Amino acid sequence: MQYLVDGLLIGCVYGLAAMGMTLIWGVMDVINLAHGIMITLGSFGVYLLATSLGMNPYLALIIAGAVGLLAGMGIYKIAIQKVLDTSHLSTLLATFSVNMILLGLATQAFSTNPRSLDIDLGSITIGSVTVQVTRLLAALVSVLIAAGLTLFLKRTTPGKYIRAITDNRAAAELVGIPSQRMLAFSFGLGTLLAVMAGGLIATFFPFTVLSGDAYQLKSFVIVVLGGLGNPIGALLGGLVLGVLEGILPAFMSTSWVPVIEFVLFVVILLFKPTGLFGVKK
Amino acid sequence: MNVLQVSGVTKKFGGLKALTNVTFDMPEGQVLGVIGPNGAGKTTLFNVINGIFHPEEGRIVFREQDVTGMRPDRLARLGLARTHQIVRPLNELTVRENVMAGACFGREDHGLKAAGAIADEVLEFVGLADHSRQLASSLNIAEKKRLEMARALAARPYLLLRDEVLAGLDLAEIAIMITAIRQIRARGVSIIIIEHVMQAIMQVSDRLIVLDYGQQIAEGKPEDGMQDSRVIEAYLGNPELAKKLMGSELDDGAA
Amino acid sequence: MRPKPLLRRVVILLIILSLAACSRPGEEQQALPENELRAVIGFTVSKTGSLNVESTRQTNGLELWIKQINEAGGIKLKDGRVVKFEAKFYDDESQKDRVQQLYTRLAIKDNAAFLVSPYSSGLADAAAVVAEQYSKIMITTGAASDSTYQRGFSMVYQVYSPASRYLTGAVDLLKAGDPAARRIAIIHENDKFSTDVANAVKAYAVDLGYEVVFFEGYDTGTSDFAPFINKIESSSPDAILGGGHFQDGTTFAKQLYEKQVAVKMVALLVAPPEDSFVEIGDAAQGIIGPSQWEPQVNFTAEGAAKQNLSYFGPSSAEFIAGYQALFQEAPTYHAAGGYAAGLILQQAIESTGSLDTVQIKAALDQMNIMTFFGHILFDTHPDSHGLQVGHSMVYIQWQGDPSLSLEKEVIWPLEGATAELVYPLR
Amino acid sequence: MSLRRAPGFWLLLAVTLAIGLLPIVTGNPMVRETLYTIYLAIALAGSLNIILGYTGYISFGHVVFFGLGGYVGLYLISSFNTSIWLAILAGGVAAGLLAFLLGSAILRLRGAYFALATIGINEAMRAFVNNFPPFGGPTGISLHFSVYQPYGGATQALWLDYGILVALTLASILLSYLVKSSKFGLGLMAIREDEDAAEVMGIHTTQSKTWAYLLSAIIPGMLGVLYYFKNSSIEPSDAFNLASSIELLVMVMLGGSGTVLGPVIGAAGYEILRGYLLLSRLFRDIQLTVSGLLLLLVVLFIPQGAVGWLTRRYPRLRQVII
Repeated sequence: MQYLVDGLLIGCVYGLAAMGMTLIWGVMDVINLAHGIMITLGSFGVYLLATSLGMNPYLALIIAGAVGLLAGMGIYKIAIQKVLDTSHLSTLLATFSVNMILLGLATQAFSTNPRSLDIDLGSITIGSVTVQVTRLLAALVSVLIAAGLTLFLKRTTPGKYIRAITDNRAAAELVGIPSQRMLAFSFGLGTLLAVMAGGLIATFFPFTVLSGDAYQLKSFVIVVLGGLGNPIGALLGGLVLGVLEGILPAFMSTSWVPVIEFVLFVVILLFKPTGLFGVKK
Repeated sequence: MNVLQVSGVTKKFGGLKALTNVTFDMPEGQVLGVIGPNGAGKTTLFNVINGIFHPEEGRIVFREQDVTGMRPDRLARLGLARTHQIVRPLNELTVRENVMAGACFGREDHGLKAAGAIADEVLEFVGLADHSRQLASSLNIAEKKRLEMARALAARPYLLLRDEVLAGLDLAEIAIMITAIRQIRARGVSIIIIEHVMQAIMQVSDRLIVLDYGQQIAEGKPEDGMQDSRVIEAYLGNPELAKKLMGSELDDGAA
Repeated sequence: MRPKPLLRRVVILLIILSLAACSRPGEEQQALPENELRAVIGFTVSKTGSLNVESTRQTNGLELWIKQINEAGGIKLKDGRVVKFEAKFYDDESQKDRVQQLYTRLAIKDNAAFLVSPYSSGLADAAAVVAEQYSKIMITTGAASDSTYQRGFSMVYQVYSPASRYLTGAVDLLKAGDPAARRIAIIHENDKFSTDVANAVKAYAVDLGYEVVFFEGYDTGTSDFAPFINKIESSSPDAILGGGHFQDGTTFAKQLYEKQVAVKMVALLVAPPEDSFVEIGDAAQGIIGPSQWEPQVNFTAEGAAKQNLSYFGPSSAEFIAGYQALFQEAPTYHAAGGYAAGLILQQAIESTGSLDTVQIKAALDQMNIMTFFGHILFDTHPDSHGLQVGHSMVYIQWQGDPSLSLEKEVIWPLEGATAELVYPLR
Repeated sequence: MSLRRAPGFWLLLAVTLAIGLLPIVTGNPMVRETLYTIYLAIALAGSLNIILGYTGYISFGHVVFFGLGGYVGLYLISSFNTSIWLAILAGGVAAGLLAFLLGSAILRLRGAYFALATIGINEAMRAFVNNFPPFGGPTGISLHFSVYQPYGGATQALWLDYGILVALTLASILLSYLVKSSKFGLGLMAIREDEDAAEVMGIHTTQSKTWAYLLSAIIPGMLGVLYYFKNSSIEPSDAFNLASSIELLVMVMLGGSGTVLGPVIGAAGYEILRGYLLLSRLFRDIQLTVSGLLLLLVVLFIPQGAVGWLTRRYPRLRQVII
């Protein structure tokens, strides 16, 4: 039971991290290879705000998110917009170059030694399950953000614009949707989600400049698991992965878990590219 | 010998019946016109014949061989070539390479050198010889259509499926195309044509099939096919309007 | 569309410029007084990549030794010339791809007199091949795994205690602290060094009659240890031994504390001896860690004399003061290891009075000295040549009241201990 | 464009051979080591180009063949003491087999999905090898120094290793040219341009793609054996390193994918640049950022790569440059 709860909690945060990627991938068919470094910068952002300004980390999360949004739009304008409609190779390498640049700067600024936000809110024990408050909070915030995102996409006009562009950009442009601005906004949104996920992760895991890559790989698996371009799918995919990582070690040695994870990833890609929860082509 | 026999072919997409019980035979060397309003299932028929879609019911026999459910590339190697309604040139390859590809992988499976010779000859035939070194992407729409035809011809097919090659061409280009079709036929290649340009299809086809909502509503010589009221109704919608128009049109004698 | 081609031309120009610039990386040469010799010590450091922290500290230790030896006027050789030292290093990006290329460059172009290994066993293996091939003596520090010395190299000498003796002391500690304890859980990161340590301590513990109730590896870069800890907990061990490198060690310790796992002793690799380990707060209390060297441990001339060993080099206090002055932070065992590598070369050169590789190699083979870093003795048996058999590990434990401040106390070996073992840890 | 009348190709082959023999003639190991990384990159990029440049399939995790070849080769050498030649062959066959088995499955996917599937395979292989005892699990395989004896000691062995590498690089350029100028190559390029139209034209797409994937895997498998034999040890995180796989993509892109000359120039240019940035005092600390910046400039302004840009700018060159 303890395994299950641990899996679910961490699954929410993984889901949030993947949500940013699935949004960008769904809307503009771009696989964001700079997703990992954005998560890491999110962690560092919250870390710096919390330690140097003594700000409450969860408040710092919002500021970091806002900065992430603007940064994301900036990155889109500089690196992505020009190559958006060219080959997959160009968009992949454009995001990879952003990853190299940010990683180089981050290593220079923070070096690779680990940092950890020492937030000790204790833990709650319900029945046989002891749960860390920081993890519980992180999971709740993730679910909140996921819900917020879904509402945003469903209810608000920019949200509808984004969904329209996701379905058929040419048609959306025909009916007068300012696609370039919306694309920049959705890339910014994707970055915001990545940064916030990074911030949440910082509240209970130590992290270094390089820890982003592991989360990026996990996000790939989750995006495919949850169905491309489907934020709720990403959250559910995150839960599935979290539970898997929680349960599997009980049956086999922990080092076999990544093998299962990636084999599953390839199998789903092959047989159900729309993912377990479907949507989009 | 019949080059193609389509019997009882039905194709369903989920609930939608795209084709219902389409049956016709096609003797060798014949030019068969397929007409019908948009969405009647013409292109779907082509996609079923050349193996892209597999019919739920019915059989397709190509030169006495049952090819139902065969993959498009194997059909192409048996001598069935096709052009697409929306042109699909190989953009980053030169015009000559495009046609060479057709020759290489068509019925006669030529080596590169032989394919090059065939390509030059076919390009001459369709009048694209001077563009042969250019990239396919640099051609205009009419030239791209001719490129598609050249690519299909280079494969030396027994049966050529032409999907709206004349759409969007002006009268002069249509005339050229009609003579080209006649010359192809003279070489013993059977052709099935889908067109909306009525006078062209009338002049060229030996026989006509009319499709509407996936059903075969008429078959026969081009002249008598046109009179059949169901054909007109299929094209023009409700019968009364058809009658009124029919009345005025016949007086003017416009074909 | 005027601007576009212009922009493109600028970009091409930029690339060609940077390519051309690489044809003449300037090397400036200082003038040398006539009877002075400058010996180059070559190595690579991980400026980027995961090993950046430990590798930089190791370089600091070596550079401190070079600065001190040069300021003291270098070493007088038998032939009257005086040799001073210069460090020459490149960034290996914590990756093996370029290690061999860079070490060949050090051996040939920079004509390094002696080589020092990069940080981590994997990279040291790749560098050892080059050292052996150009018969350059290489002192390895920060490369603990035993396998490097079982591969027939003759020019490679290890400063660190090998992986196989990293955690054995912890088992002795457990035996001394709680003879009743029987159940041990062993965990390790899935990498060369940690797996060597885990296998060695498992064999050692089984010999002493302990029951190894849990033995498993975890993927490098794991950050969520919850499932792993749940499994350990279900095997209800008395003690947990093992670990990996710094980041996973700290994460594991923090989550072990969060999940309030009932265990009496925890000994983790690499992480606990680091001063920043205490950042995880209460979770650090009672955690034991093996270390190659600690400031509190002081091996003295008297102690050396008792074991009829000659003491060489500065005392611990002098080393710490020197390091503190230059780098404004207390030295860790990586820094001490870097300094010790220099010290070993110094002793060999002084005793032979020459830079000749054969003589230096002979000196190293029968070197048996005590230094601030500990006892230095190399195994000369052909199939484990260069293995460090003299130096023994030092074990520290974070003790004290977590709400106030935790102190790093040396608890093993007993003759160097500054405090009693706290058992059980909380 | 048959073999005899292709001046561009013979010129490229001659130049690569000449530069390759330079260190052997001068006997300078330092030049050999620098050229080693460059020629390894050229051979790998040339092979990747067959599936990436000609067929348009973005093989992200192409390093999996390099790593698997290395592991199989070193396993044979360390356990059965086989000769380097047999090990290289085995490495190539193993990589080819993996490509063939996987090919038929993942080649059904297109575009980004295929790219992700190759990442998945690379990571799955790394995790598997990490738990596979015969391959030494996390500690990997390390060779005893005496393994170089039959080749006349380490120095000779490394020269032999380099010689084989130059030969394999030339082979990869030859293979790349043969594929591009063959009917099979034309079919691949048709698949790249429009796979559905290619199928309708009569190209057996699955078979051609699988063959292209296989051809693009064999040489990397062999190169893996060479590289890890020289390093005398191999570890999982090292052998299946995704970052170096993405670097291969960058090289092909930099040079110009879909051409024979492109990957050669791209690989050489990239390695020289990285080598320079690593060693120069000025850029040493921020070399990662500078490489990233240069890559971004290339992706934005010269997407068709150096060769593509040249042939667009000077169409007359198209006959000469292949």
